[in-house]
Amino acid sequence: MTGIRVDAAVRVRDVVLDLDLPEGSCTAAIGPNGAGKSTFVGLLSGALRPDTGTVAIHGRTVAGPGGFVPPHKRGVALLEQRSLLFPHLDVLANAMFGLRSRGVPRHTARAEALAQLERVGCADLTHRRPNQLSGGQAQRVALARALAIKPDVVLLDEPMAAMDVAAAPEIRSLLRTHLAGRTSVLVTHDLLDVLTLASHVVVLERGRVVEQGRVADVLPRPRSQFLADFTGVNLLFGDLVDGGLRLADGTVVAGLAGDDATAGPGWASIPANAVGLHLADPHGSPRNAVDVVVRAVEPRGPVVRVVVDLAGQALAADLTTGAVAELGVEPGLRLVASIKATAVTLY
Amino acid sequence: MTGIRVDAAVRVRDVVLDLDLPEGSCTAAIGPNGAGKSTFVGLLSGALRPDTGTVAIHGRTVAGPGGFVPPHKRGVALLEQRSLLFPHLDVLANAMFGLRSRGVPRHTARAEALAQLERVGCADLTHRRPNQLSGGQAQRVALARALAIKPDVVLLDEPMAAMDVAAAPEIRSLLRTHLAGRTSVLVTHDLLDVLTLASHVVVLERGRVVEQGRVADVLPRPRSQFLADFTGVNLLFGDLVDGGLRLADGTVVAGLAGDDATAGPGWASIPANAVGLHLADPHGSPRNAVDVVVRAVEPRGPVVRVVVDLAGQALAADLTTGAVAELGVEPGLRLVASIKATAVTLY
Amino acid sequence: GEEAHPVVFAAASLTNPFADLAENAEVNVDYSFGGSNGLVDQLVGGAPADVFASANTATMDRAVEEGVTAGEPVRFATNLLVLVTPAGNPAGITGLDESLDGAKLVICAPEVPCGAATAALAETVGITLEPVSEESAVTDVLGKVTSGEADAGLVYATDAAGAGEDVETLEIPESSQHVNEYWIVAVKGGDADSASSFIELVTAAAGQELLADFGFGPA
Amino acid sequence: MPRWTWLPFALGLTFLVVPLAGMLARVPWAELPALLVSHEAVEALGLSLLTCVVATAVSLVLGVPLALAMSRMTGRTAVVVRTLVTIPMVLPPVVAGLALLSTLGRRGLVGQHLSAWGIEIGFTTVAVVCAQVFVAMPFLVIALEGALRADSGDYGTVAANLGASPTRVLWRVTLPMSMPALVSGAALTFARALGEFGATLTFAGSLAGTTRTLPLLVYLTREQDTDLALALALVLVLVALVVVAVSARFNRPVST
Amino acid sequence: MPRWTWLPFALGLTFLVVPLAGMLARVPWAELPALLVSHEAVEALGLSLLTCVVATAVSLVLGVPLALAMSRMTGRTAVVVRTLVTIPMVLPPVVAGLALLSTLGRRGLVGQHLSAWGIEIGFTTVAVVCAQVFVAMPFLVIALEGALRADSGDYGTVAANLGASPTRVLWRVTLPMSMPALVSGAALTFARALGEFGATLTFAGSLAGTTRTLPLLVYLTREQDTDLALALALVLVLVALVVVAVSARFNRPVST
Ligand SMILES: Nc1ncnc2c1ncn2[C@@H]1O[C@H](COP(=O)(O)OP(=O)(O)OP(=O)(O)O)[C@@H](O)[C@H]1O
Ligand SMILES: Nc1ncnc2c1ncn2[C@@H]1O[C@H](COP(=O)(O)OP(=O)(O)OP(=O)(O)O)[C@@H](O)[C@H]1O
Ligand code: MOO
Ligand SMILES: [Mg+2]
Ligand SMILES: [Mg+2]
Repeated sequence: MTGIRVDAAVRVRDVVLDLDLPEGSCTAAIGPNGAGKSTFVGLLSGALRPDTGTVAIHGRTVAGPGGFVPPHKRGVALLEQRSLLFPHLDVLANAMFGLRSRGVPRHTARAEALAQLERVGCADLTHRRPNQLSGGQAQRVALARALAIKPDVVLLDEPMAAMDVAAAPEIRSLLRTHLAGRTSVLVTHDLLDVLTLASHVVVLERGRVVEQGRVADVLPRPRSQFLADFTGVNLLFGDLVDGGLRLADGTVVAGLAGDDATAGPGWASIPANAVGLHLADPHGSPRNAVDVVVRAVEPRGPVVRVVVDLAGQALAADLTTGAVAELGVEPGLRLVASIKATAVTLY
Repeated sequence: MTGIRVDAAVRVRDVVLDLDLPEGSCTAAIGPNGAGKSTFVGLLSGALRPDTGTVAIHGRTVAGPGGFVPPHKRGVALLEQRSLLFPHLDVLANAMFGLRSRGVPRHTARAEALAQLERVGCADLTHRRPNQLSGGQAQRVALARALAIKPDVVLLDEPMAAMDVAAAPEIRSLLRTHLAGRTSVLVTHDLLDVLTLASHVVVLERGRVVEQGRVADVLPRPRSQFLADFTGVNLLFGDLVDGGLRLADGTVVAGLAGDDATAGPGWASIPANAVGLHLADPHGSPRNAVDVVVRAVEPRGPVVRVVVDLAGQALAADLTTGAVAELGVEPGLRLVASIKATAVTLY
Repeated sequence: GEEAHPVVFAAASLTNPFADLAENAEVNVDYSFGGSNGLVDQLVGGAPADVFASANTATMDRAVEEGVTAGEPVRFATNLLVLVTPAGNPAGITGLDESLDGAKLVICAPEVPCGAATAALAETVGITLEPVSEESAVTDVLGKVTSGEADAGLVYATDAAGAGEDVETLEIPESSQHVNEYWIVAVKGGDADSASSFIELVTAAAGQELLADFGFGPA
Repeated sequence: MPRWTWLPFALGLTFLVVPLAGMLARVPWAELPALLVSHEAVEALGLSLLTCVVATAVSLVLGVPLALAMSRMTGRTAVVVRTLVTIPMVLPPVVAGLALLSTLGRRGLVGQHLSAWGIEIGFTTVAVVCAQVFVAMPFLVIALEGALRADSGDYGTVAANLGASPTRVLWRVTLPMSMPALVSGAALTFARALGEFGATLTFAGSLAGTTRTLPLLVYLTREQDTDLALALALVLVLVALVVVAVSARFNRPVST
Repeated sequence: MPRWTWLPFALGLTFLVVPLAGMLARVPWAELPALLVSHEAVEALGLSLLTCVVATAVSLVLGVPLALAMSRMTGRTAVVVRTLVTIPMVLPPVVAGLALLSTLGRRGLVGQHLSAWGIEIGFTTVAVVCAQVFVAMPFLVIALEGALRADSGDYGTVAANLGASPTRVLWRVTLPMSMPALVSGAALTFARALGEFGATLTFAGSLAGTTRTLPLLVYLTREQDTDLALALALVLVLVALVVVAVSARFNRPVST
């Protein structure tokens, strides 16, 4: 594999990573705050040196016992949470900076930078200073600056955190164009980014890789609570038995087993909208009916999310406001949860 | 009304605001990048002085011809996009800062700050310096610092932009507890924030207020493209005629008129999933069938969003991948859009 | 009452003899040494002095003119210009003559007393001096010679004596025609008794002898 | 840092450091111990330390507010004030002394009024401190003002929003955050005051125990023996070494 | 800025400014025009300007890399280098001159070797520049180092990621972003060099047209006529005013 290979540790941050990303793929790096996502990006950009281990990009070892390739020789573009536009240069000069650094003649650089600014919707801001921009405007200019250099590898550390909803789809489609076929890493907290931009995903927790692979393989089968929350499904852990998952208290949740499900420790994923709550067992057809206790109630716009306790694990159900009022849901209430077995994936 | 009253202009930013927010309400301020949301917050916090006009908080004029109340005497807490933790103080000292500034004894301040840090999940970071925190951690500590002072008015300028999905719900519910009954302004780009936290909403565009009112009144009836995008519905503009909206080319889109719909210029809002696309008129029952041309195709996770042109206005339809392939959708293709009349709101 | 405790403002070139003078006589004297003209500035500015000793006539005249003196100034010593070279005389200087051609000569600037004397001396000898530097104080001339930076310098005999083995001294016969005069006077507003006792000390035989030991000529 | 910059770096450092070596080479080490315990030297060193500490303290009290106010100024006012503050740094010290004399001296602009009330500053230890403050305070002001200006004031805004009064913002945020500049500015001020000579000599005179600080003693000693003067100057260098080294230890930057 | 700080501000500013007024009060205005066009004054001023411009240029060439390297140093090395660099600022100028003499002088550590090759610096205009660089360069280094340290280096990282080599980062990012400190440091250096007197006198001597800069002329003039010397010093003050005022105009901070 000639994409990105990281097998390195940054001791002071307690981050130890072991990762392979295929060439030409866009990999989303997700995980809780402090998980090590920015650290991972720093190792690739050259801002951080690993204490031990190696980092290789497109077959070239850029950090390791053999030496350290400085950031400006890596062909890597970085866009961070903070836009970090050069305060002494105007917007156009910022966008031209990378091109000029690579020896592109002023005239060409100017034209390309202008085109790039146009594409992020900031063509009318060319002569402003960074301190005269709003947060979102600054971030768009920073994006234009990073993309203008047409880098081999693009690193994006939460680039859209401060962008407005109207702008985000444009920027997202711009990124899709630019990232196509280019090795890239996108740190994000937004599921939509993962689904629309990434082909691969890496899940980090407490400085370690907990899951990695193709989006299509990893996302539907979360093996960590973080990823389940991220994709908005319930995750139950237990023992896989024939056609179901046995929980700690012996309850078996019936579901559909994938090809790779083998007996032993396993998971069940259940979408929140596949869970119904009732005062008594509804005795409907192909469903699970299990006893639960309400833990918390959280309004979520059109629906209300009710989190219940199932054999010590959390299970979320999205109900309408009316249903919640009718049931008189409040923490501590005992209910029966019905779960469509066809909505339960076992693996 | 004794909440927040702003009738003021900041000339250099071309921002002219005229706003009334009721006391005890949480108001979401939304709008595109550069719309003036941070400027609005600055006027309330005291970071900016209006060139003309007045700003009043809870009946007290804090800026205007009569004088200017400095930030520290406003009883207003602010949390910004950047966490701006004091770099020379550790996490605990940062959280204690506001309390100590108000004369709370060290011991009490310490206990309250610790409790507040606990609530944002940062109790284990008390002795770290800000430069040893990840972006999200820093933001949580800043939130704890702002909330610790139990302010009269809370201003939040995109406080959750850099927080992870797992943390955001916690922080959101924490905010709900703290904002309950307290006048607050929340700048956000996230619909979920508006739905779960705000009772009122202000929509800004190009430095002006374009819509304001109760969330329940304003959100279902967007009168600006921004708000329609924000809530994820299609917005069509035309002339209200009996039971429908007549567009520029004479097409009439049938729908349900609200009580306040009167003949004349008006809008129709249509959820993207209420729009079907067909190669020819499907001749089904209670629906509109209109001729459209495909403008753009954008994959969005499980669905594909197809944007079509309807009499010069954009209309988005969410289709499954299979349907898109079957229709052979690509820009320029002529199709017939079917829209359930019951899903069209006229106003 | 209390023992006399004079405060004396004196030209820098008097530093060593005056220090010894007080020590020998076992009297307490507070000295402030500096450039003569600067001392007058200080007296005009209200410096709390009892006695002022100047290293030249012009400065003493100025002090009198400014009205900071009490009584008549007294001449108490003289000084002669000599030629000094660094130890070993590396440039082979023989006197105010052709041996100075091409050598690095340092003298006082004509604006200061020692420089005025130097100019007059050169005229008497009939030589045009081509110095590499015209310093504003004798100390600086001497410094350039002792450090070996200059090949020769014109300084006062007392300076040459003070420098000891760091320099070689060449006397110039004509310099006796251009003696530099030292004057001492009581300061207006100072303690008259202390002043007169110190002036007495300087002008008495023991004082004069001590000054002679340091290379000064007789008043 | 590009690699080629190490050449001028080495040249620059050499140029500044080698003269000290040259100086050390000339110091008469044998006579040094006796010299250092001599009454005169001890007295002058004591006076130097005392006056420099006081002068640094006065410079902090007056200079910090000056720097603060300057950092908030813009346009013409800023230029005028900055220029006025810098002038004492550029005056040859002797001229600075003359300026002080013509102001605070018995016949000076201000001095004549003080004199009428029986206050005479000239030729007292107070005059030494005045001279030192006059020439050294601008160092503090300029060093600090730069740092205060660089801090965009965002943190001050945050602190104010948290309820901190301007005074509290000053003590708890502005000053701690510019601590590196404050410490290095104070060290520079102390060091400049320690080396101050021309203005002191002119304005305060050179009276043992009252106004004869170590640099004045060095100057006086040079009249007799240059090498001995260098030995005394070495004491100055040592004191400066200690002050600067200590200040440098405090001078770790606060990263944001 | 708390309101009470205006009191020490006013006191501080007054203390620095009034002596200049006192000086102006003594200047013999009638004689001034004739004095200013006198051959001596014009020559000294020209020499001062020339040497100060050269000294500032040399200080920039050597001092900027020095400041850069220092700003990247940590721990002990940083303390040692910073301390060494500061010493020339604290030396009384006469001692600085002696140090230079014992190094670059004919018999000095380095000078004796130069002398063997026929190079003698003493009593030349080069010696004046050496003296000025020695005492003034540290001002540039210290002012700049503080600013470089305060910049966290994030922008340098960004520039490097955009493909800028360290040299380009230096010229296009690091230096422009610390332009305020660079300009004010250079102005300080120029001003300090302009006022430099003791080291020049001791090391370079005082010959009209070659080594007698304006401060040396002031000192010399004072031996005859103090008021005339003050008038000449006024010229120094005016030049300094112009330099500092011009630098202050460039010194608008770059806000981030
Ligand atoms: N400069 C630093 N020094 C020491 N520790 C640090 C530093 N920066 C981050 N850390 C720590 O390293 C760990 C990983 O941080 P990192 O910034 O990589 O997290 P992240 O996944 O990017 O988080 P976020 O989503 O909040 O940006 C965290 O525990 C953090 O506290
Ligand atoms: N310091 C400034 N000086 C001049 N103009 C400014 C300044 N800051 C912002 N602006 C301009 O004022 C307008 C409003 O900016 P503001 O920061 O209030 O926008 P915003 O709604 O908060 O945007 P965002 O969502 O990007 O944070 C914009 O046109 C912006 O370019
Ligand atoms: O006043 Mo002096 O002793 O001629 O230098
Ligand atoms: Mg991060
Ligand atoms: Mg904003």
